[in-house]
Amino acid sequence: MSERNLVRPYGDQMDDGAVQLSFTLPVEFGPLAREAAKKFCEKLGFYEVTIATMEDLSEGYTFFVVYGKTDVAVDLSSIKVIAPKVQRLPREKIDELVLQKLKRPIVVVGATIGTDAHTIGLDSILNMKGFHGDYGLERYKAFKVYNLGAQVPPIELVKKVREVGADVVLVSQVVTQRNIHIQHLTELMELLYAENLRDKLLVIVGGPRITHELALELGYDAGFGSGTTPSEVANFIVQELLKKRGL
Amino acid sequence: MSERNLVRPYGDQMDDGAVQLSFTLPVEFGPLAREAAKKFCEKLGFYEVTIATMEDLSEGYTFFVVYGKTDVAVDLSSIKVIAPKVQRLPREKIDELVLQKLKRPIVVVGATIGTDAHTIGLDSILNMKGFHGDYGLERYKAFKVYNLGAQVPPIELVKKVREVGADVVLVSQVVTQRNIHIQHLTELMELLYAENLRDKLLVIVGGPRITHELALELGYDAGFGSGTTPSEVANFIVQELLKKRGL
Amino acid sequence: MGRPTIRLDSKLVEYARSLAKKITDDVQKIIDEHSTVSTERATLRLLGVDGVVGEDRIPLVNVVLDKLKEWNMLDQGAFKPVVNAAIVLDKDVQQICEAIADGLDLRTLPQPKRQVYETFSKKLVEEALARIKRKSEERDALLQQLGDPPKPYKYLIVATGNIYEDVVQARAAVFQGADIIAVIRSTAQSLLDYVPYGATTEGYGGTYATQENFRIMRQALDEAARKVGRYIRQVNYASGLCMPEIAVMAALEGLDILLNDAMYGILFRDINMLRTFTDQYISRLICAYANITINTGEDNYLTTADAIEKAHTVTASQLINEQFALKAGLKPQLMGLGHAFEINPNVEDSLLYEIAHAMLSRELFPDCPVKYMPPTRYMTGNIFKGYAMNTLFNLVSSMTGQSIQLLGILTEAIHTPYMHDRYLALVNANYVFSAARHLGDEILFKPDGFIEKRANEVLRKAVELLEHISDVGLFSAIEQGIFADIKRSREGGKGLEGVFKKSEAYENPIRSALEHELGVRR
Amino acid sequence: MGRPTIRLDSKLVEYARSLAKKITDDVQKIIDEHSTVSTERATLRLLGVDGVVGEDRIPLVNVVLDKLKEWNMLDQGAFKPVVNAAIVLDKDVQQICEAIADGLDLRTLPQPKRQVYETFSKKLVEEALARIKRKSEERDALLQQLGDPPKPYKYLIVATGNIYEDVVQARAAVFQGADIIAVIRSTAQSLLDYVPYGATTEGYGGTYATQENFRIMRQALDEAARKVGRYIRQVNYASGLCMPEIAVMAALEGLDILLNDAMYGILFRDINMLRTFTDQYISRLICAYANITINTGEDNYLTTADAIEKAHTVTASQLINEQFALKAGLKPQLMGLGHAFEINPNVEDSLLYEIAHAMLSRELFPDCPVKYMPPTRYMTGNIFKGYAMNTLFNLVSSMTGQSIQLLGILTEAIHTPYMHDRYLALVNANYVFSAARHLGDEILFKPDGFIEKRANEVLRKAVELLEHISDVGLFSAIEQGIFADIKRSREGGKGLEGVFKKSEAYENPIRSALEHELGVRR
Ligand code: B12
Ligand code: B12
Ligand SMILES: Cc1ncc(COP(=O)(O)O)c(C=O)c1O
Ligand SMILES: Cc1ncc(COP(=O)(O)O)c(C=O)c1O
Repeated sequence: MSERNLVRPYGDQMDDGAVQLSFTLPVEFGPLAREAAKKFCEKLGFYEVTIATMEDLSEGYTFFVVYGKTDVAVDLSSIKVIAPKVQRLPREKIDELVLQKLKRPIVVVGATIGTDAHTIGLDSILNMKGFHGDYGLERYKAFKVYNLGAQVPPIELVKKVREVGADVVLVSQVVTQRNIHIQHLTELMELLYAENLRDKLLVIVGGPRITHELALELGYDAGFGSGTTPSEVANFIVQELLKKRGL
Repeated sequence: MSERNLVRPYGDQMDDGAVQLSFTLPVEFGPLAREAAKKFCEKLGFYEVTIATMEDLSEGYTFFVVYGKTDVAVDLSSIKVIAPKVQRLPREKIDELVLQKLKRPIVVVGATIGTDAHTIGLDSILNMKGFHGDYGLERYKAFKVYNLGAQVPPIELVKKVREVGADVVLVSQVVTQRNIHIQHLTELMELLYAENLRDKLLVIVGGPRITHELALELGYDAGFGSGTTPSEVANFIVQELLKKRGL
Repeated sequence: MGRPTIRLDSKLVEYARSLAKKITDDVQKIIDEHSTVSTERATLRLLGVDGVVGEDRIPLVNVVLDKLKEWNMLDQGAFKPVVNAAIVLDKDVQQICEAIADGLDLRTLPQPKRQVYETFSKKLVEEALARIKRKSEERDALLQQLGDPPKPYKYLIVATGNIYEDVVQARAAVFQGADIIAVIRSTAQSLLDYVPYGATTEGYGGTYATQENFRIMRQALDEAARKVGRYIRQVNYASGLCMPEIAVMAALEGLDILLNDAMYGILFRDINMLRTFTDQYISRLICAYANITINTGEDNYLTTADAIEKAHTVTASQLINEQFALKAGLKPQLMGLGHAFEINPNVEDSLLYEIAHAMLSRELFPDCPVKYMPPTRYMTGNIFKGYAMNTLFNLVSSMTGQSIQLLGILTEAIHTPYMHDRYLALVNANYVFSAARHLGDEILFKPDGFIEKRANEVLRKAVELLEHISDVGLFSAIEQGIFADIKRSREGGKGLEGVFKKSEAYENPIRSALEHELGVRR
Repeated sequence: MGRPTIRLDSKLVEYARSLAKKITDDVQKIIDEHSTVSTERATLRLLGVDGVVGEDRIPLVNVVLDKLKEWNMLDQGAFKPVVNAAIVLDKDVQQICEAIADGLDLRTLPQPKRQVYETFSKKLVEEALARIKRKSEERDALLQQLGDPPKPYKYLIVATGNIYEDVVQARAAVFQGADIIAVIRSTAQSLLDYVPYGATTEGYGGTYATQENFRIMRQALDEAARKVGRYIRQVNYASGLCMPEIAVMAALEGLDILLNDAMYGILFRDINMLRTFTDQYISRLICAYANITINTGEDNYLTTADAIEKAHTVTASQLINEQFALKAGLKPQLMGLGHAFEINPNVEDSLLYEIAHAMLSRELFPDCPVKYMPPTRYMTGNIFKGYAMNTLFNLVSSMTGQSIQLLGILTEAIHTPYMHDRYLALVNANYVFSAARHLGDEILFKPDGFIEKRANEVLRKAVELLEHISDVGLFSAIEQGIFADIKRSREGGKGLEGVFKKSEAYENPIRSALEHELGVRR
């Protein structure tokens, strides 16, 4: 498989391009809806479109499960994986490195900002306990952690950053409906610039729907998504911060 | 809703274009696979692509569940529903009509052809019992039914057609893997032409993955898909046959 | 439909209840000494005060409360000064409040005769209660007329942020088989110390709870209910800074169920405990009188704490919530205590644990319409796996005879439900509830088997916890992080500034009347 | 893991078995009078004959059989003439067969001495049996070494049509948790009166069963098994016109399970009954000797007949198949009788019926590795609904202690499984089997409740049916359409021309040796 560059979805034969879709159309259940669904899939580039089921959601909506095939292929050689680059050092090594080079623990301030009340994700990065058997930042000698919890207004976070002389800001965003996270994250970043704090800091965002790509777009130093382990974050922080501080 | 012409998939806001996809890529589980999946969906025209899950199928394959949004829309006014046109007459009416106009029952020969062994679909159109409380053709005075059953070679079917002087041929095709049904259906149609029988006959195909469109493409008079009821078929036969016979 | 039974140690059950009673007795003493801005605003709302003021659309009741505070008149409650003014100025209460917004200063007014005040208040209170009673009787009549669907009721949420979009989604859900529709609130609302006004179309992760939104949804649901020929219940959320007011609005608009739990606000919204326990009391009085079922939030504990390890915290909290509810005159029939199917699906025999926990809730609270929450925490982006988990969740519910089933949504880990996500939830529940209709009648759990043992073990641990709480007091227990692994301090949290100690002069005839009517006057 | 029990009327069970025995005794008499071309070809294959002839790649054994028929030598069986020739021409059996293909005419050959023939045959037979025994011991050793996965075994099919693609899919399935891999045959193969040869890459709805394909898959599975550290079973399909030959190939290549059921061939493939019952007997002798589990096809009845109304036909057929299996020396441990979860999901309490039927199979055949088929007939294009049905199916299996679980595929109504369809089936089964691991130990079914009553009712109806069949004979019963609502006539169906009455001179020392070894010599 590994030498193949052009890849297509696979059902049961290489390059059959088989894909399953499901969606609702705002069309009354009936033959017209079926055709509309088929046409829609064809416009997406599918052929041999099978409407596996079509069900009446009432109120003029119809639900479809569709199987189709496509010739759309992705060239693997053209793909650049955008992800925070991290070398994986063990905790003891990190602790040693920081105390030796920085001569003091890295000061980390964490918060779930805006109206978001989901703390579990951030907690599992910060708390002693950590995530999936991987210890959180509080367990490292290398970090001094301030966890502000949930629903923290960006302005409060900025205050704390100043107060404790933070090196790193960790924000979590879990609710993404109507892109509210973008709003929150933009607000924070603008404040940090306005307060002239941005440059000194590593500013990192995480959450199940956060990607590194999005984080960079919003001016953050890194983004961590679903399933992130604390040690990944610890490694990233240490390596980037020492670089940033020229150490 | 009914005045809208341009429709897009609907998640929770009109025109949000939300669609769920799932597929497998022949790419080793890992960051590259994730990017490849994302790129693939983007090439299909999706944005805000969320890789909801990505799971290792082993052996160099990765499975994805994805949600994305699309601007692709379908213009309802441009859609022609291709379906057999049928007026819905009750059984008694059909019986009356046929005996009055044709003066004899319509002779129907049915079979599942080729290697296909699925008889239930055809049986539910032909047998007394019928389908979902709708009686089968055998229950009508208007039809004389010969049900040849499954795995009938097209040549055998043609023989029977001649032998009983059939008016209508009903074939069923359920297995569609590697398009074997197309092969079977083409073979039958070619035979019917070769034997000079095509013109006199109504030739109808049915099966869960059969569409009227496909049937017409293959030179059949009609195609009936999933959930067809016997009375739909009865009505179609009678109305078309009387037309064909100029009655 | 029957359900299997298990034997609980009945002495222990009794003891547990006595502990919970003691714990809540202690808290109730503190509650009785306090009132809150929202309690007072709720009182005004019950007197018919409505509307907003100015460009900022600040609710009139908030404006009045702010004034009373400014005038240092709050510690006697809002009822007396406002009603007094109405008497001496010969206006109705609404007009007085509007006048306050326009500048009327109550400090300058004379006092009416006590006798006149009392007669007048009595009338006002009677009118207020009658309004609630009327609405509740109306609902009852419709329920009788349309008929109650079989249990477990299928409960679905809508959460588009736009009430009109919500209506479409809700109606569709009803036609697809939903029995209960809840409109989730916008993410920030529970922290607002006022209730937004009017029909709203812009919320995040939910739609604002406003009286007008309640009305719009009620009308839509009743219409749909008539079409499908079964009564449809409407739910909204009271927990938060405005518990009492939302209870009033719900009573006035004929809602059937309110999420109503101070513990939820404290733990998950960081609301001050004194504030919200005080709010909870009056809001539950209103629910009890309005025949509104409350739903408590113990299920949420298991989103942050482990569902096996901390199962007993759910039980302990249910027992406490039961006592709080009794104190507010709620009958068991109106106590929708919370629990949840939240065990890690990778745990071997997780289904046996879930059954044991579900059975424990049933045996402890046989007459309560317990609210059973679906798996959320361990749902992943694998919507298929999630759908299988929801299938077993539905099965356990049916098998153990649960009452209110929040249907699990296959996209729980991804987004707030799309229209077809909800549809698929109903397809699942409709299938399982029908296929397993009489399963509960036909199976027994092995006596002294895993399920019975586990249920008793959880009960035992709950009792130990209750003993501890009863020793240190509920407030301290919460400070210790006993519930949901979350610690909250007595002095911390939102809304403490809205609590005040009642003075000698404090009066709230509506509260008194409710207590009297409900037979809980202390 | 235990399972709950139900009480069956034990007198009735005994009576049912005696009826089934009588029915099969009658058929066995007819079987014993006949042989078939495939039986004879199988005999030659056991003697080591292999390979194909000419452009058309006709199997050598077919060429030989055709010749014997042409020479009117068939009624004595293939063994004697071919072995005689080997003796007199001093060649091995393979060489003789090749020579026949090249034109050697056996009619012109002299006969060896009887004594010589007997010694020589004895050696050949011993060698043939030893080959099988060796293979089977090899499998046993690997099973011991790698360990047997817990039951229910997770059984998955691959069906790409291309053996090399099948290998990829099968290995992936193993790494995802499959315990058993079946390669579905191409749709037309069971009607072929020969077995295709070599590795094949073009099948429809499945991949041809060839000895080389067996070997390729066996090797791949063993390799994967070693990696995952658990024994992986390989399955193929014998039912059809070549039952005995496929049994030989399976024995030689070390397969673990064979679908092997004359009734399936008759009803669903329209194969002549005399032909296939005769074929079934010898093929089962081979399975018994090779330690291959057979799987019967009663589950299929419920795809055409109603699963509630006709449940008793499954039971009756299982009892008949059990007796046929005993006659061929199969121990209960090798009898994978079929049943299925095929009740219309819209039927209220369908789950209770399914449990009752599953329990009946378990109680009647406690030592048999019953094969439990997933919902297929009522699966629709709603893959989510189907996934929920498969969840309950897995639950019933786990709860009632089934052995071989054919995993339900969510796309059953759409296409042969895609790679991730199979993966999702495993996700479902892995979840349910773990979550409900000890459920069967912890529940009881209400004595005299629905489940017990229903199981006894089905048993009673099965007995009535067996009485009728025993009266009219199995052949007539099939003619009456008693199974699967399908009628087949005694003279109809495919393959009758391949049956012949054995003459006085007929000999088949291999069959005799198998019967002797298995202790079923009559
Ligand atoms: C638990 C939970 C809650 C709890 C939160 C308790 C708490 N103290 O956190 C309660 C019950 C209070 C709650 C409330 C609500 N919730 Co909620 N909730 C969840 C739930 C079930 C699990 C989230 C979770 O804890 N996951 C486990 C953690 C460990 O994973 P994680 O957050 O992804 O974190 C990992 C990574 O993302 C990363 N990470 C996360 N943050 C950070 C930060 C940094 C710096 C780094 C480096 C990494 C990182 O590392 C973590 C470890 O790997 C999800 C559904 C689900 N199964 O995902 C819904 C969900 C998140 N909730 C949702 C919503 C809408 C709400 C509500 C608004 C209404 C409702 N539907 O209940 C309310 C109000 C909340 C608010 N204002 O924010 C939606 C969000 C939809 C969306 N995409 O916008 C979800 C998806 C449910 C749904 N489908 O509707 N919720
Ligand atoms: C029952 C069944 C069988 C039975 C058939 C018994 C019999 N006598 O028919 C048995 C067990 C023998 C069988 C065997 C096989 N089957 Co099969 N089987 C099914 C099953 C479960 C149900 C089909 C059915 O009866 N549906 C009910 C009927 C009423 O619906 P219907 O066929 O759609 O018919 C309706 C309409 O389509 C229409 N219609 C149909 N025919 C006609 C004809 C006319 C003229 C008209 C007007 C209308 C009409 O009207 C009917 C009423 O509305 C399906 C899966 C599923 N749930 O769909 C697989 C399925 C069809 N089988 C399949 C396969 C591959 C096979 C096998 C090759 C291997 C296997 N996987 O088991 C074998 C060999 C069969 C062969 N050579 O053809 C595949 C086909 C895949 C594909 N798309 O190519 C399916 C989809 C299963 C799967 N996912 O693998 N099968
Ligand atoms: C008891 C209770 N109240 C309220 C809520 C919702 O509150 P909010 O609107 O603050 O999200 C929940 C949600 O789970 C709850 O369980
Ligand atoms: C007993 C039995 N044999 C064989 C088969 C498969 O046969 P074929 O290859 O003819 O489809 C089945 C399929 O269901 C079966 O149940």
